[in-house]
Amino acid sequence: MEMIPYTVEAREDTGMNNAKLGIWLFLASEVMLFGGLFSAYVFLRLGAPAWPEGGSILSVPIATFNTLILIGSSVTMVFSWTALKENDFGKYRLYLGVTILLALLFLAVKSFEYSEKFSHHLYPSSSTFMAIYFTLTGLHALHILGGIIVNGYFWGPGSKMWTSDPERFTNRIEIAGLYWHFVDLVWIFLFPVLYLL
Amino acid sequence: MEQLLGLPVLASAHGGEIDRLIILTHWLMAVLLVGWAVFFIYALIRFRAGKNPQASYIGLESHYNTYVETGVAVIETILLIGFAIPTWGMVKNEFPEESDAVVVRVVAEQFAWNVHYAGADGVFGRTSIELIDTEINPLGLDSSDPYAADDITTINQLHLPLDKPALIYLSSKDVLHSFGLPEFRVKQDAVPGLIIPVWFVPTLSTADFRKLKGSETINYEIACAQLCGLGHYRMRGYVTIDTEDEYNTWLAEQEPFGVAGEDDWEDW
Amino acid sequence: MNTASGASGHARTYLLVFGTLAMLTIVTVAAGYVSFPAGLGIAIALVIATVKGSLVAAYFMHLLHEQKAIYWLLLFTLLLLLIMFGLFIGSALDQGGIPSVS
Amino acid sequence: MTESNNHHELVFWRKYIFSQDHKMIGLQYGITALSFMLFGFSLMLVMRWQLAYPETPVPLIGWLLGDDGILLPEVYNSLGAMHGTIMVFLGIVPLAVGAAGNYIVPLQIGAPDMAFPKLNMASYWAYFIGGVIMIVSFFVPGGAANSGWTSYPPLSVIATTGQTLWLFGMIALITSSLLGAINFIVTIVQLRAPGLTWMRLPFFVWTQLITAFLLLLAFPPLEAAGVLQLMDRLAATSFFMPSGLVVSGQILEASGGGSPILWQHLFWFLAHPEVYVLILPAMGIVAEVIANNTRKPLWGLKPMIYSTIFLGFMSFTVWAHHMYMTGMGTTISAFFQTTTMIISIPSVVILSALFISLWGGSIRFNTPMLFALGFLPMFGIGGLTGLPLGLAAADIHLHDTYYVIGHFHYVVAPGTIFALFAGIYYWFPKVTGRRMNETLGKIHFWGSIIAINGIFFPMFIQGLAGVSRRMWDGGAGYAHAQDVLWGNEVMSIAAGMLMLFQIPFVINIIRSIKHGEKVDDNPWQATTLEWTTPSPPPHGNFAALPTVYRGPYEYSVPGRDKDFWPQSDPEEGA
Ligand code: HEA
Ligand code: HEA
Ligand code: CUA
Ligand SMILES: [Cu+2]
Repeated sequence: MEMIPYTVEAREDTGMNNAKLGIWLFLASEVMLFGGLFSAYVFLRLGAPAWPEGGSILSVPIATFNTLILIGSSVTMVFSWTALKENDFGKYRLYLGVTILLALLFLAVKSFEYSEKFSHHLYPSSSTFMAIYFTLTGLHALHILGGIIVNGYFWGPGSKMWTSDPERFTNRIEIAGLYWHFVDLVWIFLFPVLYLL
Repeated sequence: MEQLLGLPVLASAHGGEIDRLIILTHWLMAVLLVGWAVFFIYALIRFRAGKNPQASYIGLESHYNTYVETGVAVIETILLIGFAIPTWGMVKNEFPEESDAVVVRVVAEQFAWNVHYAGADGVFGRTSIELIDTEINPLGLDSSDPYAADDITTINQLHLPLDKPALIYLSSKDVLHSFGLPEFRVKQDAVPGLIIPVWFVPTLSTADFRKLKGSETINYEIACAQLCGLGHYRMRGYVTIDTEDEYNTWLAEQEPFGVAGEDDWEDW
Repeated sequence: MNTASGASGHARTYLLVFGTLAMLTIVTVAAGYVSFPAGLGIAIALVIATVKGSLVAAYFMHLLHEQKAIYWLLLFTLLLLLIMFGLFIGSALDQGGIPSVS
Repeated sequence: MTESNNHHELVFWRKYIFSQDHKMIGLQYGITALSFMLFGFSLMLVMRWQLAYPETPVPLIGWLLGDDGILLPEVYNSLGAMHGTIMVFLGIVPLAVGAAGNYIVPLQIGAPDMAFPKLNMASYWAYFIGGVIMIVSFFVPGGAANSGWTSYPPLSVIATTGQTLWLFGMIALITSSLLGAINFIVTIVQLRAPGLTWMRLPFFVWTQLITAFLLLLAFPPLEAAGVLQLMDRLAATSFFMPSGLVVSGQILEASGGGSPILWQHLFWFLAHPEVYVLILPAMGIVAEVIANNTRKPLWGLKPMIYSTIFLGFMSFTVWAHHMYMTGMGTTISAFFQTTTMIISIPSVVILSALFISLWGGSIRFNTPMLFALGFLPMFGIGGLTGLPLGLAAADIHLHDTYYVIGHFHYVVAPGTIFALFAGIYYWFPKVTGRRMNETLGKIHFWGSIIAINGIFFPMFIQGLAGVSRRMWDGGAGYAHAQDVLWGNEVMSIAAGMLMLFQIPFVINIIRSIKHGEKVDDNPWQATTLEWTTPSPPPHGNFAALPTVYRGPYEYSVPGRDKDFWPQSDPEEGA
């Protein structure tokens, strides 16, 4: 069945395997997605007569904490991949497990933040700023959720491939990692833009 | 070419430039189209398999196409820099002084054009969305504002004097509309949330327009050119161009604010 | 490029990057409390974010050792992003008309 | 690779429904897309009836419209919006990319399948779901979306439920396109057969590659816009809603502060590249057919390729030429006018190359060739009428009139659709092993080209006279439209004729599947790789991976006895 070339090994003239190119293409489209939203944000802000300072409405300490969590999860994600490179499956599972837990923690903090806002009667419909805040962070949270599902699959049922095709499995974790780091990267921009400016 | 294109009667000062641009561009298009068509048909006949059983590996060996392509680029540049950009600049930038012009507000709504004249004092009365009443006060004029008392509002009736710049402040109450005046070569979207200035100089009175068209009843029209809902097709206003005297007479006949103006809602 | 032996050597790099990212996060937040002139504050925050983003991309995503094709892809995407960004801003500034409601 | 066909029979639903074979997926795309095109066309026929005979009951399906069988203005708007949406997103793009691209690209580059077969399947099903959502939207209260295919707010935000479904449908379609685009790029970059260098790629593959990039990078901003509009509709945000709106005398409850123009920017950032998505694969098909039927290499293949790349890039920089009338200032409008003029040049280069390719050929006038030749002047007319629209000052008179409708229908209907017809007639023998009937094909061609010009040419006349588009009564109420009102009936009759002339086509397809003339693997004596494998190709496409030795269009090479030289023929040159 497996007759498509370059699923694992790199093609000589391009130096890549298929999945590597695929994920970067996907990330490029994600850049345009978030880029479009950022452009929309700037467009609206330029046209607005007044704009609140993020920190005056949102909680900077909570978001700082969340930033650190997400950065940390990126580190554990690379470590899970290097563990596979070192043929240490146990360590891989540990690190990926931690990554998933950190991601869940991030979402928990986020939902606490949301309910905080709701309890103060701040909804997406309250102002353009709140609308942008909820939309951008909500979309980002969806991406986190997607990452949790993918990583959860590779932690659990998907990890069977380690015994049958370790090289391909390692590739998959690298790809999942690229996605995860990208989600981290988006947050790195969201944080100052929403909370600090 | 001008006859061929069948543009509407021209009734504004700047419209000539727009027409010239349209005509020039169509000349370019016609020349290209005919040129290529002749080549095309000739090639199809001459090189049909029945007549030319052995194709040539090389094909055409000349660079005429490079000249054609360069020519197209050059002509496009000329059209762009010589005509299109300056005309746009004039229409969009060189507004007349308010003192030299007739200043009118036009507020679009589903599906009518509200026209607002400042009246004798030359100052528009204050408006507020809280005061809007579709029946008696579609613009939400504030009767407590002294400037509002002599304001004149009409629905779907825009009167302007001949040969004098008209400066129109265009806005919309609800959705996008487009203020299209085919004979005056004017079109501008009415964007809710923005007040956009539009100007032109009418050069052909309604009376002369009627003579030209051979009809006693025909009118200049405001055609809404942006989809704005189910009544888009009938969002029609009328423009009347009078001599300055006639225009002033008309203005004087209008009931100032407080009494509804000339009403031309389409039948529902 | 990343052999099994090389990977463990990278562990220190990764930790170092993590440390830098954490530190820069603190710096941005701290800078937020200092009252810079409006433009400068925005610039500082965005520059730091860009540095952090580049670190993530360069080390965690291994962009430092990636294929040329990926570089071209990303450069092209960033160029488009810039075009979009620039023209949105340009259009917002060059928009005729004035806001009708203040 | 020798045992590439593992012959265990796949169960029905794995083979025909949830197939991962690019050929089956291509066919699924093709059948679905053709059905949607037929549907989109039918919507338009209903509208054209109303335009020609305002307020007379619509024949045959009048009972569906309730009341007295008259098409009401709100329904007219729904049908218009859905005609545009269906034709663009559910008809042409899936047919040109999903079907033609999916089926042909792996074959032309000598690959066993697309790079990610599962993704390919997912892409089809996302498209299918999007289509189902769009169809379902006709049955919700208030009917389908009715704010134009452009869905400009605030109208679209205050519109009926159909608009919400439209947005969900679009998000599914965007997902489908993104998955497809990734797959195409990876396939073309990674799975090219040995020896198939970039300059040896058939032009069709090039156009698919550039198209995939356009989809990949232009669609996400529309997805962003779709999410924002959903928020405006469902969470009462005001991204596109300015403060102080009064709708039907009632103050609209919204926080305000948004901008309707923002939507237009995000929408056209996609929708302009999208129009090149509609045309590039068509140009690719036409190039293949012309090279084959002139029996000579394409003239200027390299400039064509560079032009295509340049066109792809430039298409991201011209979008606001759809927005001149929104109150744009001189600086920005000058920028967009300039880029718009620049982008017309590569089109001229590509078209010129195709015209000149005829010179010195030995031209065979079979049905695919007729459609390909028909494409050339039709696209020419459509493209040229883009020029006055691109000059902002001229656009003042022409914007949102039937001139615009005429412009883009010339490029998409007798343009793209004709190219797709050419592709169907050309590759049908590859898919089925049988050729379509030539007589029926010629009736189809001559009937269609005459009828279609009868529809779209009068639009220019109406547009120049200033008749607005999207009008329920076709302008009957306007004085300035009276002189050109005759056009409405002419266009509608021509549209009806166009529909009649599709009957030979449908009969031809259905009949030829079983009863068409049996042909060998390379009936057109073509050079590209898809013709070196059996018809239809087996699972895995090639018995052995082909190696490529030369460019794609080596026809009539001097000194050889056959007038075509397949790309994978290892024989040394004379
Ligand atoms: C496939 C689709 C397609 C293509 C290829 C194009 C191509 C072009 N389009 Fe078009 N356009 C649309 C689809 C397309 N368009 C659609 C759908 C809309 C309306 C959307 C809506 O509002 O609903 C639109 C609207 C539109 C507008 C907005 C009009 C308005 O709303 O006021 C503008 C303005 O600049 C424009 C310009 C152009 C230009 C300059 C090109 C150029 O790229 C064209 C370049 C081509 C040539 C210059 C032809 C070259 C050929 C020859 C020289 C050979 C001639 C030979 C013979 C005739 C034998 N288009
Ligand atoms: C790709 C895009 C595309 C295509 C191909 C078409 C094709 C056609 N369009 Fe459309 N049209 C649009 C995109 C398209 N349109 C858009 C975007 C709008 C603007 C909407 C808006 O205002 O928001 C529009 C608007 C529009 C209007 C203006 C309405 C208005 O402003 O009020 C009109 C009017 O006549 C029209 C007519 C037609 C006609 C007669 C065809 C014909 O050419 C159709 C020809 C179709 C075929 C020839 C189909 C052949 C296929 C088969 C027969 C299938 C066989 C089936 C099997 C084998 C299973 N269209
Ligand atoms: Cu108002 Cu259309
Ligand atoms: Cu365009």
